[in-house]
Amino acid sequence: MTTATNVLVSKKYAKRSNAAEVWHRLKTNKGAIAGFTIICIILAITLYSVFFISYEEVTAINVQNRLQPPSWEHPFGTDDMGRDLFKRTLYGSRYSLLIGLGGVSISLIVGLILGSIAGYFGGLVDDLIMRFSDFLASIPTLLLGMVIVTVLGQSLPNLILAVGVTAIPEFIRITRSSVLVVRNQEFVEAATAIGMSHLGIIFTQVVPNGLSPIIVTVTSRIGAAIIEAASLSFLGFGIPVPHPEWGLLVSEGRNYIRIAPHLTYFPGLFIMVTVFAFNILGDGLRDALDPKLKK
Amino acid sequence: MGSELNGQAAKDNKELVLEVNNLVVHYVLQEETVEAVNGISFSLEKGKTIGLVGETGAGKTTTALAIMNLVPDPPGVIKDGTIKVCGYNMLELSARQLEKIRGKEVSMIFQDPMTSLNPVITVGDQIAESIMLHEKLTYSQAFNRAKEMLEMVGIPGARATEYPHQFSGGMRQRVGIAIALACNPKLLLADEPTTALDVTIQAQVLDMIDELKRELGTALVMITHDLGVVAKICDLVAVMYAGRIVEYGTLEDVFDRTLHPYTEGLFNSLPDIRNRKNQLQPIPGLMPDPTNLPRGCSFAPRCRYVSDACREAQPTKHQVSETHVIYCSAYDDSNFQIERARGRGGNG
Amino acid sequence: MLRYIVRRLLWLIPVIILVSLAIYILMDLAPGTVIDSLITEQMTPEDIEKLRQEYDLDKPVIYRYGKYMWGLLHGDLGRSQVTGISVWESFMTRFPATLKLSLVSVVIGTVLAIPIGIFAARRAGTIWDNLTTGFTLIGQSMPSFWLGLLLLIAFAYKIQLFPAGGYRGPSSYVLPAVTSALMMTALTARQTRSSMLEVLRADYLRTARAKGVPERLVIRRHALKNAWIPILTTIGMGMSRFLAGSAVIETVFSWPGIGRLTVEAVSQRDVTLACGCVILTCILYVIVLLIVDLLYAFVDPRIKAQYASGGRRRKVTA
Amino acid sequence: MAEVLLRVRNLVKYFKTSRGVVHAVDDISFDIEEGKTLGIVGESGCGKSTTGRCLIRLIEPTSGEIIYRGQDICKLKRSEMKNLRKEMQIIFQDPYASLNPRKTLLQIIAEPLLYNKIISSRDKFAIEKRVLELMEKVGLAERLINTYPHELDGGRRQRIGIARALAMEPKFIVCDEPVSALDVSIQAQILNLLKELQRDLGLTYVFITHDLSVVNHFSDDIAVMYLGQIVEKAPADELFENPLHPYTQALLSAILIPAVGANRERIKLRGEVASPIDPPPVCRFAKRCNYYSQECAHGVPPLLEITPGHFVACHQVKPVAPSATKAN
Repeated sequence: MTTATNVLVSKKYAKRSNAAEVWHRLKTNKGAIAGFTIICIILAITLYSVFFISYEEVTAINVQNRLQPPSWEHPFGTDDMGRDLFKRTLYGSRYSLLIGLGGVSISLIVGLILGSIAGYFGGLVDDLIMRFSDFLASIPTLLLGMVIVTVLGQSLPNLILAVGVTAIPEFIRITRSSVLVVRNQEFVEAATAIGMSHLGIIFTQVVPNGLSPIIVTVTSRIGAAIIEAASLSFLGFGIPVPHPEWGLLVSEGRNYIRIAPHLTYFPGLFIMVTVFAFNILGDGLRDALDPKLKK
Repeated sequence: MGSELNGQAAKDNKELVLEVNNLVVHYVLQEETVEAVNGISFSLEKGKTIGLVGETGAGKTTTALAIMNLVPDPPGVIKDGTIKVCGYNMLELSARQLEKIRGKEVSMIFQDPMTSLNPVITVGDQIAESIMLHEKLTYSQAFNRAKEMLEMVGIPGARATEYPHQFSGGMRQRVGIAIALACNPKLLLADEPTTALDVTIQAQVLDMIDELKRELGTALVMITHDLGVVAKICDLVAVMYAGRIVEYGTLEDVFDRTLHPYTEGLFNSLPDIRNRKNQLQPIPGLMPDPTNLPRGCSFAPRCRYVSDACREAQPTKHQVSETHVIYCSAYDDSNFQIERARGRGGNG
Repeated sequence: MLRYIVRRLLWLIPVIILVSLAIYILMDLAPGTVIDSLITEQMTPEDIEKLRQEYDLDKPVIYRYGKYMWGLLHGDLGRSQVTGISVWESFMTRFPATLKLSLVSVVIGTVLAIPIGIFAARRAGTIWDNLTTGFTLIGQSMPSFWLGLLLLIAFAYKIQLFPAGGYRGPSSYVLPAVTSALMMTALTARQTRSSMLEVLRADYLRTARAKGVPERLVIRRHALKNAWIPILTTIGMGMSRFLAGSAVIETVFSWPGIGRLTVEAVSQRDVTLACGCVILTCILYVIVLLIVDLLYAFVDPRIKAQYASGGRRRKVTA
Repeated sequence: MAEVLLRVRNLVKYFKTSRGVVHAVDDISFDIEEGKTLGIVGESGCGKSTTGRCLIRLIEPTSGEIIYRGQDICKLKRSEMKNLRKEMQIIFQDPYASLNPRKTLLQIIAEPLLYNKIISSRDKFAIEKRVLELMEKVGLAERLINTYPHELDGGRRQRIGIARALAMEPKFIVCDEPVSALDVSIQAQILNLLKELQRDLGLTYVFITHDLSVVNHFSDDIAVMYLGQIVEKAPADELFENPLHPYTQALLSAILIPAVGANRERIKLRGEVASPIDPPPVCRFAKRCNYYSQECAHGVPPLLEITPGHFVACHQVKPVAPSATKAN
């Protein structure tokens, strides 16, 4: 064996890595597969709408066509301005995805930084950060969102910001507690014993091991962010009309709920299915990442 | 229903409190089956103590849970065997009948005193609960009995209204003992009751179990990996390896007339406090994978006296004396001796 | 214990100061002012200037905020800049509607959710478990306004069983209560399931069974008592989420509650009313969370001991 | 006589908590000679693990001196300490918690080499060669090189921990209960391995444990700790043959000997270990001591050399004759 030094011994015994193991378990989780598939379909719809549906097409008014029920020509019917609801709904998927991903990115980045600082260093820094987080958490989320949008003006970036800010305390808390759990493990002490610095420990020991609960929170939080943004839009604190954001579409449909209920059905259904997909994927991820299930 | 149970009990031998016959317990998981207990038999008379000795994965705890018929199902499956506690066939009783026997005829002390008590119920209530269930007393009567039980295990009765988190580990284990002994059971199963405790506390708790057992005439199954504990309180010893009993006999049989190579290996692994220069002779290798046990003797891969026959077939049973039984094919050769026996100078 | 409550209530003071500061100044800086909606075509620039002076708009923000805080210090939340009615009075006339609705839905939600959660946990991995998990996941994925509208279409328009909105008589409670109770049920049932699953693995249940405790009591007395903490957390969270999100359901069902009041105040740039509403809602929110924390002490003696020793609130991860 | 490798003087570690100051380690002093093993025994909460961690500055001591080869490591800067860490290592108790679950055996053992730039991370072959060498030394099969800790049993994990500690060729190793989580037969394997390594590499150990028969077997000198203080310290033979402190006597009498009829009458102690929070300035063992007298309420007894090499901290060390064990 020792003669053939041109081949790494570790190659000879190569096997599935940790990430591959999680992927393997994820693949066998029906819920996660379903969620993942739906998300892919929604992504495909979004890409299609970006290339093939123009903004003019979904905002142009055509009064003769107003409030038609679903038909072959207009699968979801038309709205009060005679615009095709099917195209408007497809076009709207980009907002929800952008808000979901963008909002969570904001809360994730801020929460990850503040939470890991609080958890790793403890003491006064921890106290200060947690007081800030407590303060932010004592303001009801929707109210905070409303105020942020009102102050900064109604637009997509501001809506993303509003949704992102409201979830920051949750991410601070989750990051902090998972960092705390990892920090007190003996293998972190072992890293100190070989002379590793704080930064080295954070990046090679703490972060990789504390990531699971954060990944799970990210996934399910995307769903919550989409709902929150839709609710803000529904209340009139979202993206201004005539952008076909889903919450806004439901809100518009509400005015014709007696004569044209289809205006309410479809955009709401899209919100639900999208959120459901992220939630079910989050559930699957939690099972796949659960170390208790490891042998 | 009570009379029906009594009738069944009366028919059986009164002396034997516990009879385990050819017990087989497996844990059937999705991808594999853990063969935890593979056909063990032993019995225990009233007032006696048997030590089930073995290392992690020997199947000791599973055996105890099977005696209570508490093996978690799924994944646990009792594949074969009979278990009689005070004449009751534990594996055939209905759930309601079992509830009447558990805590009354047979009870159990668990290993970890930190997790085995309910954190949100006062210790007095936890003791009183089993008294109320089995003795048909009112709550206040039962609670007074609970206080007496606490006094008996050396805790002031006034602390009955406190919660487990207010007690230290040793005290909690005493509470666990009080719960187990509350209804004066005929059989007590103790699953490593002192492993989680400090040396001096361990000695206190063992002394107490020993005293109470004598006082109440309870038969005791002491599950442990510590041969010192066995030497202190057991009358009989069953050495377990990979779900089987490999050597069985009185304390003197197993400790002073050791015959099985595994038992010998255990003794050789222990530092001798009376001779600190003594070199340890560990058993080489590891416990076999319980999902993939070898065809022949499970100890064969680690045994220094192994022969081809050991690898092929299950070990044969040798009844050495009235009380002493070993399962080892090496003794098919009547001249065979392990080193420990040679050391004793006992020429065969 | 009392010290703990007092400390938690004192925490409200910095929250109120910071919240009012943030909201008052931010809303003030936002484009548009309250008088925009009062200005008519006929008004001369002098009239407008007079109006501005009346509302102190000619002075710096800090002046207005100081004046507001001065009032707040004396327990005066000021008057609505639009209607002129005192903020406290506007809030309190609307508050009972919200309170009643949230209590009804919390009660319905809890009563339904806990048995469902236990049912699913005890049959973990079976088809029943999957079905309930599916139901709760869908419940969590539905925007409440959409669910409300669907119920409206079905039960108020298609079959006219319940009124489409308003706040008159018991039948008007049904649809809004069902909507929020469904959300609450989904959330709580899921939490109950996972905390029961956690508890069902516990060693002390084995001890209880070894004592001969009947299975039904093992669940009710030994398991559920320990599962309460996370369940309570969720109920508290549901309650506060309801307060926070009440605006949505109140809008759908034209329910005259505090949520809608706040929305109206914010859209009309009624800084005083909006600020007052947000502060009062925050206080409610903090009180709900405090009540939940106090309930913990009831079900768990360990937490009680922690409060008594002046320890910080245990962080319970939901 | 061998040279003193590590000299500890008046080591103190206090932890502040909401309920008061925990006196985890309270003014202890001892020397360790090169190539020898000092055993530290005591029950849970006596501060033995904290002491072990202070020795290599995993925990910053509150005060005191830890002099390693003539320099006080408590005064070293971070960068200087980093160099010294190559010489001072630790083996942990829990073979499950002390290995990063997301790294393979290769990565775990290579980590100290790469981090301290002993081998360049680009030289894959050199790394692997060194890792395989270490694996062989501690008895791990080559085929395990890519396994994760959770795939292995406790004994093998403990071997990984030892290999990691050995990677930088240390001179001094703190063994914090390295065998207490292991089965008897595996425990003996690991103890023999540690002894072999000591012989081959000339290592100096601090061996922390609660198991008296293990410490007796393994150590040259033994220090007995009670509530943050050393109550008795002596060569192993001397301590076991002639224990002088009442606590040591009680501890030794509680050992269960695995032989028929070998278990003597146990010295019974009253009550349980007191709280280490703000203890009063008297003998910490006084409340449980069978030889308690007025004298014991006056100050903490100093650790005095009674006979050459045998240190005891007890106000009444003279009245306690060895025969007292039987008299009880």
